[in-house]
Amino acid sequence: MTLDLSWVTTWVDDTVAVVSDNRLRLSELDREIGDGDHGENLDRGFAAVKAKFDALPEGSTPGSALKLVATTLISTVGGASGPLLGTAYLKGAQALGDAAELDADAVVALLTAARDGVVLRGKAEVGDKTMIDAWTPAVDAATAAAASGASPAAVLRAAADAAVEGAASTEPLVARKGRASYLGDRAVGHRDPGAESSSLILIAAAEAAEATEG
Amino acid sequence: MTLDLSWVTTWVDDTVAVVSDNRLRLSELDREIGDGDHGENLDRGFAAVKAKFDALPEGSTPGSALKLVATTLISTVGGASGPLLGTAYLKGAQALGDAAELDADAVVALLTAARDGVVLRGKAEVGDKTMIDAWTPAVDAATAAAASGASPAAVLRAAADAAVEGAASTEPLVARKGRASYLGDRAVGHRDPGAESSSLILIAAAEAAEATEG
Amino acid sequence: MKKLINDPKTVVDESVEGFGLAHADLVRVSPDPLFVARAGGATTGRVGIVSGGGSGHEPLHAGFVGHGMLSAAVPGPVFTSPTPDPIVAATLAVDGGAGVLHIVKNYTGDVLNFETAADLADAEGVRVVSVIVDDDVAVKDSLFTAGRRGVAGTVFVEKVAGAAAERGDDLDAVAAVATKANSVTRTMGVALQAGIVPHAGEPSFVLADDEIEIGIGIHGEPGRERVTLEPADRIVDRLIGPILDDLPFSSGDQVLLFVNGMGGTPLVEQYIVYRRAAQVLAEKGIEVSRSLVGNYVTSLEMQGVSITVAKLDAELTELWDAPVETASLRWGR
Amino acid sequence: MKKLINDPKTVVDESVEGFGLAHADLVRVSPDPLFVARAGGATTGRVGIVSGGGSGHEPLHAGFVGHGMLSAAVPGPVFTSPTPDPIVAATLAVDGGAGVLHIVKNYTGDVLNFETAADLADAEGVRVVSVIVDDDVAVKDSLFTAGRRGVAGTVFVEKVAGAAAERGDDLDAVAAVATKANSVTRTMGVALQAGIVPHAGEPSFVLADDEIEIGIGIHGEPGRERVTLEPADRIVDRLIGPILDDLPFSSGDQVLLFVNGMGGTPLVEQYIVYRRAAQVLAEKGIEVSRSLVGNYVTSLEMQGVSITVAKLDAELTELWDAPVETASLRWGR
Ligand SMILES: Nc1ncnc2c1ncn2[C@@H]1O[C@H](COP(=O)(O)OP(=O)(O)O)[C@@H](O)[C@H]1O
Ligand SMILES: Nc1ncnc2c1ncn2[C@@H]1O[C@H](COP(=O)(O)OP(=O)(O)O)[C@@H](O)[C@H]1O
Ligand SMILES: [Mg+2]
Ligand SMILES: [Mg+2]
Ligand SMILES: [Mg+2]
Ligand SMILES: [Mg+2]
Repeated sequence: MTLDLSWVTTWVDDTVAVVSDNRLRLSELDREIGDGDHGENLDRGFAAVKAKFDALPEGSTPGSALKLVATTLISTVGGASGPLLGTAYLKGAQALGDAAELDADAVVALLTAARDGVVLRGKAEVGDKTMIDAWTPAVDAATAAAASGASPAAVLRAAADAAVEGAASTEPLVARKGRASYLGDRAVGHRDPGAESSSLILIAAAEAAEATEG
Repeated sequence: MTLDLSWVTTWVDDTVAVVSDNRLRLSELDREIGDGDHGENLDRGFAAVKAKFDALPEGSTPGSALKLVATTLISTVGGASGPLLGTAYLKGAQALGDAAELDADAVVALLTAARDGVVLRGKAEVGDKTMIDAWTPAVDAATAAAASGASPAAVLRAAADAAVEGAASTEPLVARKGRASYLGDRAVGHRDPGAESSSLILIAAAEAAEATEG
Repeated sequence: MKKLINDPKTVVDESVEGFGLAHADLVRVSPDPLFVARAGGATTGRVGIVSGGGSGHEPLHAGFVGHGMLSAAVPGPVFTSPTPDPIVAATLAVDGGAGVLHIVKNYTGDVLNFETAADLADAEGVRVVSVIVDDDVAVKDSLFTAGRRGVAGTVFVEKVAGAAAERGDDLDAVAAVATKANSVTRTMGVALQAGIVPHAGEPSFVLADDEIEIGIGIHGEPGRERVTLEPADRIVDRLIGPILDDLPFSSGDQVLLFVNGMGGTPLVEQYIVYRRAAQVLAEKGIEVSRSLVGNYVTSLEMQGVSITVAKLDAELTELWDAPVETASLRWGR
Repeated sequence: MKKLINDPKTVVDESVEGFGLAHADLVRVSPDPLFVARAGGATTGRVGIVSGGGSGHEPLHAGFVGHGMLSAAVPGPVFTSPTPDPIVAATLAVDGGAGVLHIVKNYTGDVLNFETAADLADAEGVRVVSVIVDDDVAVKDSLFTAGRRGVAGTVFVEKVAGAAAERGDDLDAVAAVATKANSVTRTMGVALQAGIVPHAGEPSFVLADDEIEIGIGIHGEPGRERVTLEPADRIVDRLIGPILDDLPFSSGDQVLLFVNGMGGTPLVEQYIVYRRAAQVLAEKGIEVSRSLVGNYVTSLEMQGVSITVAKLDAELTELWDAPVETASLRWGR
C-alpha cells in the first residue's frame, strides 16, 4: 500500500471543500479569541490552490504538488496562518523529495517536517494553544502507527484522530502565542481556530488516503 | 386693575419653573423636527434669568426687569430661539417705557411689540410653523379682549388660550422657517417646539397675573 | 450612550481647553466668553476672520484657526449656535483695524446670533461684513424658507477667505472672495447612522438596519429621502447627480472634489466614495484639479459622508494652494 | 451592518484606488500586487522605508507615504497582514541602492509575512533590515509569548525613521533611529464599542451598554480588563498610569503626547482625553514639548482612543519636526 499524486490531489480537493464548508465556523472561533478572519484567510488561500491544481503541471510529483500548495498559501493567505501553514507544506514537500509513491514512513516524514516547519517559524510549543497542539500529537500518533506496521491510510487516520483530540485539548488552555495570547485567562474555554483547521486538514488527508486505498 | 413689578417677577419665576419642568418634552418635540435642544436651550437661559432676578436692582420697573430678561436670554440661550425670544422681551420692554403699572392696553402693547420683534428678526409669518403661530393669535386675542374692556389678567388669559390653540395649530403644517423647514412633508404631524414654549410662557404670564390680581 | 466625557455640561469647555493645550503654538483659548483665536493676536492692517457655530462638528471651526485661515472660532454648545457675547469678544480680539469678516453657516440660530453680534461689534467701532455659507443642495431654496444649509463647503470658503486676508486684501475684497467661493460650491450628504448629542443621550434620529438618509444635514436634520441601503457607488451617484446639476458644472471645468467624513465613517469607506465620485466627474469631462478627503465637518460620530464640488478659477486655486497652518489643515509651512 | 462599500471583497482594492486618485500628487498605486509608493519612484542612494499590515487602520500606513516618511505602504486585507508578494514588490520598487527598512507592527502574521518577504528581497539583492514596533503596554511581554503589540506608536517610529532616511542616514542608522524611537514609546488604548469588519458583518466583540475595554488592541483584540464606564478623566488615568510606570518616564523628561482616535470617537472627545493626559503629565513634571491629536491609527469605526507618550531627545525632536508631506501628516512644506 502506497499513496501517490492522486492522493495529494484528492487531499487538496477535500481540503478546499472542508475549508469552504467550515469558513464561517473557523472565523467564529477566531472571533472569540482572535480577529475573526481565520476561515476567510484559509478559504481565500485554498480557493487559490484549487485554481492552481486545476492546471497542475505535467509530471508533478507529490512533493512538487505540495510545494505548489505551499507557495500558493504563502502568497494568498496572509495573517499568521499563511506563512505557518505555507511553511508546513513547504517543508513537508521537501521531505518527500521527488518520490512518486509514499509508504507509511514517508507519510511520517511528511508530517514531521511539516510540524517542524511550523515550529521553526512560529516557535510555539505544545500547550501554547496554537495549531502545534494539533500537529505534534498527530506526528506522535503517526510515528507510533507506522512503527507498528500500519498502512499509510491508517497512519494518517491515527494522525487525524490525534489532531482532533489535540484541537479539543486547546480549549482549557491560556494562549502563549498568536493573537489569543493577548487575552490572558479569557482565552480559556475557547478552541484554537488554527488547531481546529489543522485537524480538518489532517482528516481530509486520512479520508483521501482511505478513498485512494479503498 | 393693573399689573406691576411683582407680576413680572412672578411671571419670570413661573416661567423658570415651567421651562425646567418641560425641558425634556420641549427637546423631544425639537428632536422630532429639529435638533433636539430647544428645552435645553431655554432652560439654560431661564436658569440664568433666575440668577439675575435673585438680585434684581433696586428701583427696577416692569420694563427694566423685562429688558434684563431679554439681555440675559440673548447672552445665554443661543440657537434660533435665543435671539428671537430675547428680541421679543427687548421690544416688549421698550414698549413699556418706565411705567410702574400696566393696564390692559399696556399689556397689549407689550405683547404686540414682543411679537413684532420676533417677526423683525425671524421674518416668519403665521402658518410657517414657528413660534409666530403662537404669538400672533395671542396678540390678536389680547387686542380683542382689551377692546372689550377685559382686565390685564383676562387679556393675558385670552392671549394664553389663543397661544395654546396656535401651538396646536402647527401640527398639520409644513414648516417654512427654522430647522423644521428642511423636513418638507415630514414635519407634518409634529408640533413646533418654539410655538409650544411660547404658549407655556404666555400661560405663565396669565397665571402670574391672576395670582397677583387674586 | 457611551462617550469619553466627564459631564455633558462640560464637554465643550473641557474639549476646547484640551484643544488649546494641544495646539498652544497655534492658538490661544479664551475660556469665558469662550473662543479660540490665533496665538500672537491681531495683525495690524489685516482683515480678521471669525467663524463659529454649534460644537460637535470638529475640526470645524477651531481646527481651522491659524495662519492663512481663520483668526478666531467661536464654539457654541453642542449643535447650538453660540450667543452673541463670545462672537463679539472674538471679533474685537481679532480686529487689526481693517475690519472683520464673519463666515456664518446658514442656520437660523447662527445667522441671528452672528447678526446680533455684528450689530454690537459695529457699535464698538469694528466694521463687520458677514458672508452666509449655504452650499447644501439637499434643501430646496426659496425666499420664503430658511434656505439652504451651510455644510462641508464651509471649509473651502474659510480656506480661500483666509488666504485672501493673509495676502492683504481689504474687508470688501475678502468678503467678495468668500461670497464667490460659496457661490461655486455645492454639497450633498448621506447618513447611515446618527450621532448622539451628549446631553440628549440618544441618537438624533433612528434609521432602520437597512435604511440610509440622503441629503442629511450636519446636525442630523433629515434630508431629502430615506432609501434602502445600496452599494456605495449607487449612493455616490445619488449625491453627485444633484450637485452637478445644480450649479451646473460642465465639461472642461476644473474643480475641487472634497469627500467629507461625518465622524464615524472610516477613511477606508471615504476613499471608496472618492473613487466613484472621481469616476463620475471624469466621465463628464470635469477635471478634478484639487482634492480633499477626511473628517473635516463632522456631526459627532455620525456615520456618513458628504461630497462637495467647488468650481475653481485661477484665483480660487491660488488661494486654496496658499500656505495654511492650522491644527487640521496644513500645507506650505 | 451598514457600510459605504460595494462588496466586502473589493473594499481594500477600491479604497486604495480612491486613495491613489485623491493623492496622485504624492503617491502611485500598484494594483497587483497591491502597494502604494511615493510618486517619483526610488531616490538613488536613499534608504527606502516600507511598512504595511492589515487594512482597516487608515490612515496608517498609506496615509504616511511621502516626503519625509514612508517610501511605500503595503495594505493587506482588512485586519489581515499582507502576504510576502506585495511586500517584496514594494521593497524592490523603493530600493534606491541603499537598502530598505521594514517597519513591522508586532503581530505574528505581520512579523512572519515581512520576515518571508525580507528573505525573498534579500535573494533579489536588496538589503533589508526590519524593526518591530511593540509599544502597547497593555500586553504582558515575555520571551514565551507573542510579546507586545505594535499600535499607535507606529506613527512616531515611521515619522522619525522617514526623516532620518530623508536626511541621508544609511540603512543601519535609519534602523537605529527607528529602534530607539520604538524603545522610548509607550501606548495604551480603550474601546467603548467595536468596529465591524466588512466581511464579518458583525462587531468584533460586544461590550455592554455600560462596559468599556481597557488595553484594547487595534484589531479589537481584548485588553487587560473590562470595567464599567467611568468619566473620561478616570479612564485617562487608567491608561496613562501604566504608560508612565513602564519606561519609566520621570520629571524633567520632554515628551510627545499623542492622543489617537480609534475611528469612531469624535475629536471633541479626543481633546477631552488630551486635556486630562496633559494635566497628569504636568503634575508629574513631564514636559509635553510636542503633541498630536486625531485619528491616525484606527480600527475601522471603533469607538475609543489610545494615548501614546514618547520620550524625546534632541535628535528625535529634530526628526519629528523635519518636513513631512503625506496625505495625513504634513508640515514644513
Ligand atoms: N506562533 C505561532 N505558532 C503556531 N501557530 C500560531 C502561532 N501564532 C498563531 N498561530 C496560529 O494561527 C492561528 C490564527 O490564524 P489567522 O487567524 O489566520 O491569523 P491572524 O491571527 O493573523 O489573524 C491561531 O489560531 C494559531 O493556531
Ligand atoms: N425664522 C423664525 N421665526 C420665528 N421662529 C423661528 C424661526 N426659526 C426658528 N424659530 C423657532 O425656533 C424654534 C427652535 O428653537 P431652538 O431649538 O432653541 O433653536 P435651534 O433651531 O437653533 O436649535 C422653532 O421651534 C421655531 O419656533
Ligand atoms: Mg485571525
Ligand atoms: Mg433646536
Ligand atoms: Mg440647536
Ligand atoms: Mg488576521
